[in-house]
Amino acid sequence: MSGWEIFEVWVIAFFTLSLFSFMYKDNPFYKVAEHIFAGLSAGYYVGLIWESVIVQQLWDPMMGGDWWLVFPGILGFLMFARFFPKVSWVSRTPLAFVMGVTAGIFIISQLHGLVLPQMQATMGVVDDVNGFWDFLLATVVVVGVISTLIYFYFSKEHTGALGVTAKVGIWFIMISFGAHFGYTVMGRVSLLIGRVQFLVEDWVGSFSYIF
Amino acid sequence: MEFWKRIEGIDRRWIYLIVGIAVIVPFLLPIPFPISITPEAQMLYDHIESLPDSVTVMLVFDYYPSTIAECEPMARSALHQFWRKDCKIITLSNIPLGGPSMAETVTREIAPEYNKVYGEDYVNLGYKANYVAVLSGMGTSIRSIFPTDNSGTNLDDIPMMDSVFNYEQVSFIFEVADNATADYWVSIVNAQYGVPMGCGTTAVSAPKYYAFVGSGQFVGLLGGMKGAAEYELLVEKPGNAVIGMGAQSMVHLLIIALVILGNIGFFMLGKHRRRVS
Amino acid sequence: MKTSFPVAVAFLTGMALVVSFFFREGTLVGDLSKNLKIWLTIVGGFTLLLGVVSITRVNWAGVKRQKSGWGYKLLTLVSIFVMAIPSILPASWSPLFGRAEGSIYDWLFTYLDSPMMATMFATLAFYIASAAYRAFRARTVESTILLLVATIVMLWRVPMGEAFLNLFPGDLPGFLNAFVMNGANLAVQRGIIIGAALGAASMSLRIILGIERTYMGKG
Amino acid sequence: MIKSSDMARKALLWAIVVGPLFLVTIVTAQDSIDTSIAGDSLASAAATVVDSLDSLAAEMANVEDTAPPAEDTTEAAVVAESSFRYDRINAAILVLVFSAAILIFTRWARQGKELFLRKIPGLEAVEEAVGRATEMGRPVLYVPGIAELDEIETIAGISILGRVAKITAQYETPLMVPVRYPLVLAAGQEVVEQAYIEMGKKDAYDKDMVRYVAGEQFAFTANVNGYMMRERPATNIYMGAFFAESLLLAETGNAAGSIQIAGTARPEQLPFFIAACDYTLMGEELYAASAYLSKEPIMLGGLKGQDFVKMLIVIGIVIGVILVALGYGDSYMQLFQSV
Repeated sequence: MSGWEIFEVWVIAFFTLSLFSFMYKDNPFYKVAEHIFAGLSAGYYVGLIWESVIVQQLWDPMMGGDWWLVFPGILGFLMFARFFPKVSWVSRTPLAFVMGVTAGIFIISQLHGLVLPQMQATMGVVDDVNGFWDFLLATVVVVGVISTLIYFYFSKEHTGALGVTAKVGIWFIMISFGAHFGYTVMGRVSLLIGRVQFLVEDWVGSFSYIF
Repeated sequence: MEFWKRIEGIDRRWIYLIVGIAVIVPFLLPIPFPISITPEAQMLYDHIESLPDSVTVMLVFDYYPSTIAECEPMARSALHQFWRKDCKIITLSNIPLGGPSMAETVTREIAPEYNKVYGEDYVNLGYKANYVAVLSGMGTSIRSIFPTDNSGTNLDDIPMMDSVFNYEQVSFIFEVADNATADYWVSIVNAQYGVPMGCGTTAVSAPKYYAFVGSGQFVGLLGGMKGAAEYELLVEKPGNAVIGMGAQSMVHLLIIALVILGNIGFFMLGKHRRRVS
Repeated sequence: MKTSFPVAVAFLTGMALVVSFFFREGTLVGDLSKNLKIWLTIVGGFTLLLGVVSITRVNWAGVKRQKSGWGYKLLTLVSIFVMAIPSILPASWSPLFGRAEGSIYDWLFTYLDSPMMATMFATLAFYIASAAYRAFRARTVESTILLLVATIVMLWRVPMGEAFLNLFPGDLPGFLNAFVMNGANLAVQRGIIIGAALGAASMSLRIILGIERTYMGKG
Repeated sequence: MIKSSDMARKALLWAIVVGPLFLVTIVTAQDSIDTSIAGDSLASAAATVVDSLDSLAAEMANVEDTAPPAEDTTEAAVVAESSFRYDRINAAILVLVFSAAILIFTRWARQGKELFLRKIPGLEAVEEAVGRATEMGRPVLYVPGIAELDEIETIAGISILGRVAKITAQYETPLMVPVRYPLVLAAGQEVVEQAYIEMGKKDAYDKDMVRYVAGEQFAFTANVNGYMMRERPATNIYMGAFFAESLLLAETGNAAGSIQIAGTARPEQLPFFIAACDYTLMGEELYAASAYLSKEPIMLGGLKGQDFVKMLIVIGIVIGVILVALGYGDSYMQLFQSV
């Protein structure tokens, strides 16, 4: 390990431990890390957008003859009108453009890309039923989908048959959330393992070079 | 009673300390355990195996550096499997923070093992803002969205891209994601362009994506570090995910113990009779 | 003018995309969406920059007025500039500029930014343990179901726990995979996906038609 | 007068329901006559109801191709027909039915028709919790999620914020709204200012109530957590899109002794909010909440329209399951094929 590499490992270790220290109590180390963290991530966007959007997608093609890209460029600039109270309303136009295009993509992608196939797949489970267990599974899926949809039905009070279905729905939902919780625990622990792997192997490992 | 009251009111920092110990100990005293393969991981592996050799595939790095522990082993294993089959790999990312550079690091590290050359066997397109536009735009033309690769080389100057224009030339997409971008790969790319897809995701998102495996929109699924460990075993390249399983076991058991302890206290103190709304 | 023009823009662009979905590529209408999507990446890029300007202004105001803790705010400002300025200078001037490997930008990202992100995620493991102990109580039928399933899934997803589950008669892990993950969980996710898709589509529709204007501040 | 227009509404609704069902019947019936077309029944369905579809296609083509009429109209029509994607007609129908339902209900709501929404448990808690903050003389922390403004949950979060700001304005309780995106900042500021003006408390409004904190997820979280431990707000409200930071926020808030109310549509985060918060709105309840609290016709109408389509989907699934179980479902399932 070179001196520089040891320095790098210690930088990472310093910020890792500073952030962990918050669990004991708020302290100046944590505050330093927190504020540097906020600044760096803001600065990150500048470099990223500069190169991948402004240079590659706007400037270069425009120089290459796609002059009409000047329009989205101007639209983008108008966003900054936000910061000048008198003309801040101007920024609504680029915003509306972003919202309009996104909304257009969304309507289609949600209804066509999600609703239709998920409906089809729900009916499909009944198709390949082969034996008792398949039948049971298909029942679970169909009842689960319908009762979940009913649980989120707001137009009627949940009483009578609707209430029973909604009750079944909330049980199903809790099973699913339980599974989610289990999986999430797994994920977070994995990330902790990643950090500990670093601290134990790299950081503690670097001690032998120094001491 | 007094005991349970004290247990109940314990400072949370003691719990943090116990967790810390539980995660460090297995690194010092490793305990090996057999890892079984879930059908979803097997399906993903089998589908990739069944692809014709040397087709073009996409490997998408849609995860932040913060979830490297879970996601990177998946991307690595996928590279091994793809390159053993001589596939041409397009990597890209919808993650502004770190996605492109992680793709760069991982591919460059594994490429020499299979004698793969940048530009001929793999290309890194990098990142563009607004994933919705990126995903659907590539359906018409990859070049309209990514005129150059990550380092600024024109796509027309990259030999591998000579015959690749849009999703029609892509045989398979492997999405490694730690966020909702995977939803849009399904609802836009798979639904509108019909490219078969597999997904590796964090344990947090995995339960949600079972719905997409069931509907055939994903050919298979890797969930979290366990999924990554399974895939590592399938491609016979055990790595960090397999190693981490020991600590994983310890902390899971600890948390289960805490849940049980907490609930015993809850009932001993008779709090369950006061229904909290 | 101040609102009706933006509303018209949202309407036209949104409608163009919806309609073009139903036309083949290569036709006038079919290709309209392609161009609009390129425009979107450009305009979208600018909105990200807005945030940077905003955070700079907020922190600068704090430093100027020397409000308590202004030293930390100064730290934020310095971090922004140290990260941003070298990244937009041409790499041909110095290998430290630009965004390639070896640049200041890349170094700060690799050795400060990403470890900090990973650490924040990792602290969640501690918080989960504490939440599991204090908050996960079998208060009602619903929370009991949640608890039981969570515990069993946690056991199942690690080799040690799986070995334990296999001690019981019947194929418990197989059952979990088939009926919990691919059964109940899949069904609920499907229900939620459909419901949420309707919600998102409805909001999108109202944005296109100019009924929903929260995004312009008209709440 | 009112009665006859009511009838017209009912008729329109029925047309929406019966239309697609009619199509389904035709397809299924035709399939039983000629089994060879089963695989391609969608195209044949389109052929069967060719009149209606053609007019629809022409209509859709006309919406965009406003230029051609001056030229040769027949040629324009031919181009429009061949370039229209008939294979996506099912999506077109879904989009039309959906849009119609939302619009009709919104219209009814605007006309002042009484639209019923069931009570959402825990929603009253919002008002109570803000009241508690006032009593304690401590601030209310409101986080409208960490997603951009183009996320529907964020919009719901912002519109609930408008409601909460009215209450804090009324009692002059300090309000803190940290945001992660500049567009959310702009929208949030306008909504809060509007609320303070409406309550006649313009002087109490401070632009810094809504503030941009950081663009990165965890930098944002670290900052908000720091705020919670230092200022100890009495009430924390989280409404919008949340990701991994959900538990970080909720646990820290819990440690700071705040009352917490959360709402998000992200299923993967809900277990944590349920565990660590006092009240949680799940999934679509978040959207319903913003409609419920605001009582605005556009929100109510949208929600009712969604509910209506949701019922159609349930019915559609039930019919499908029955048909498939009886072995007649192939062509029905084809109706839902997305290409």
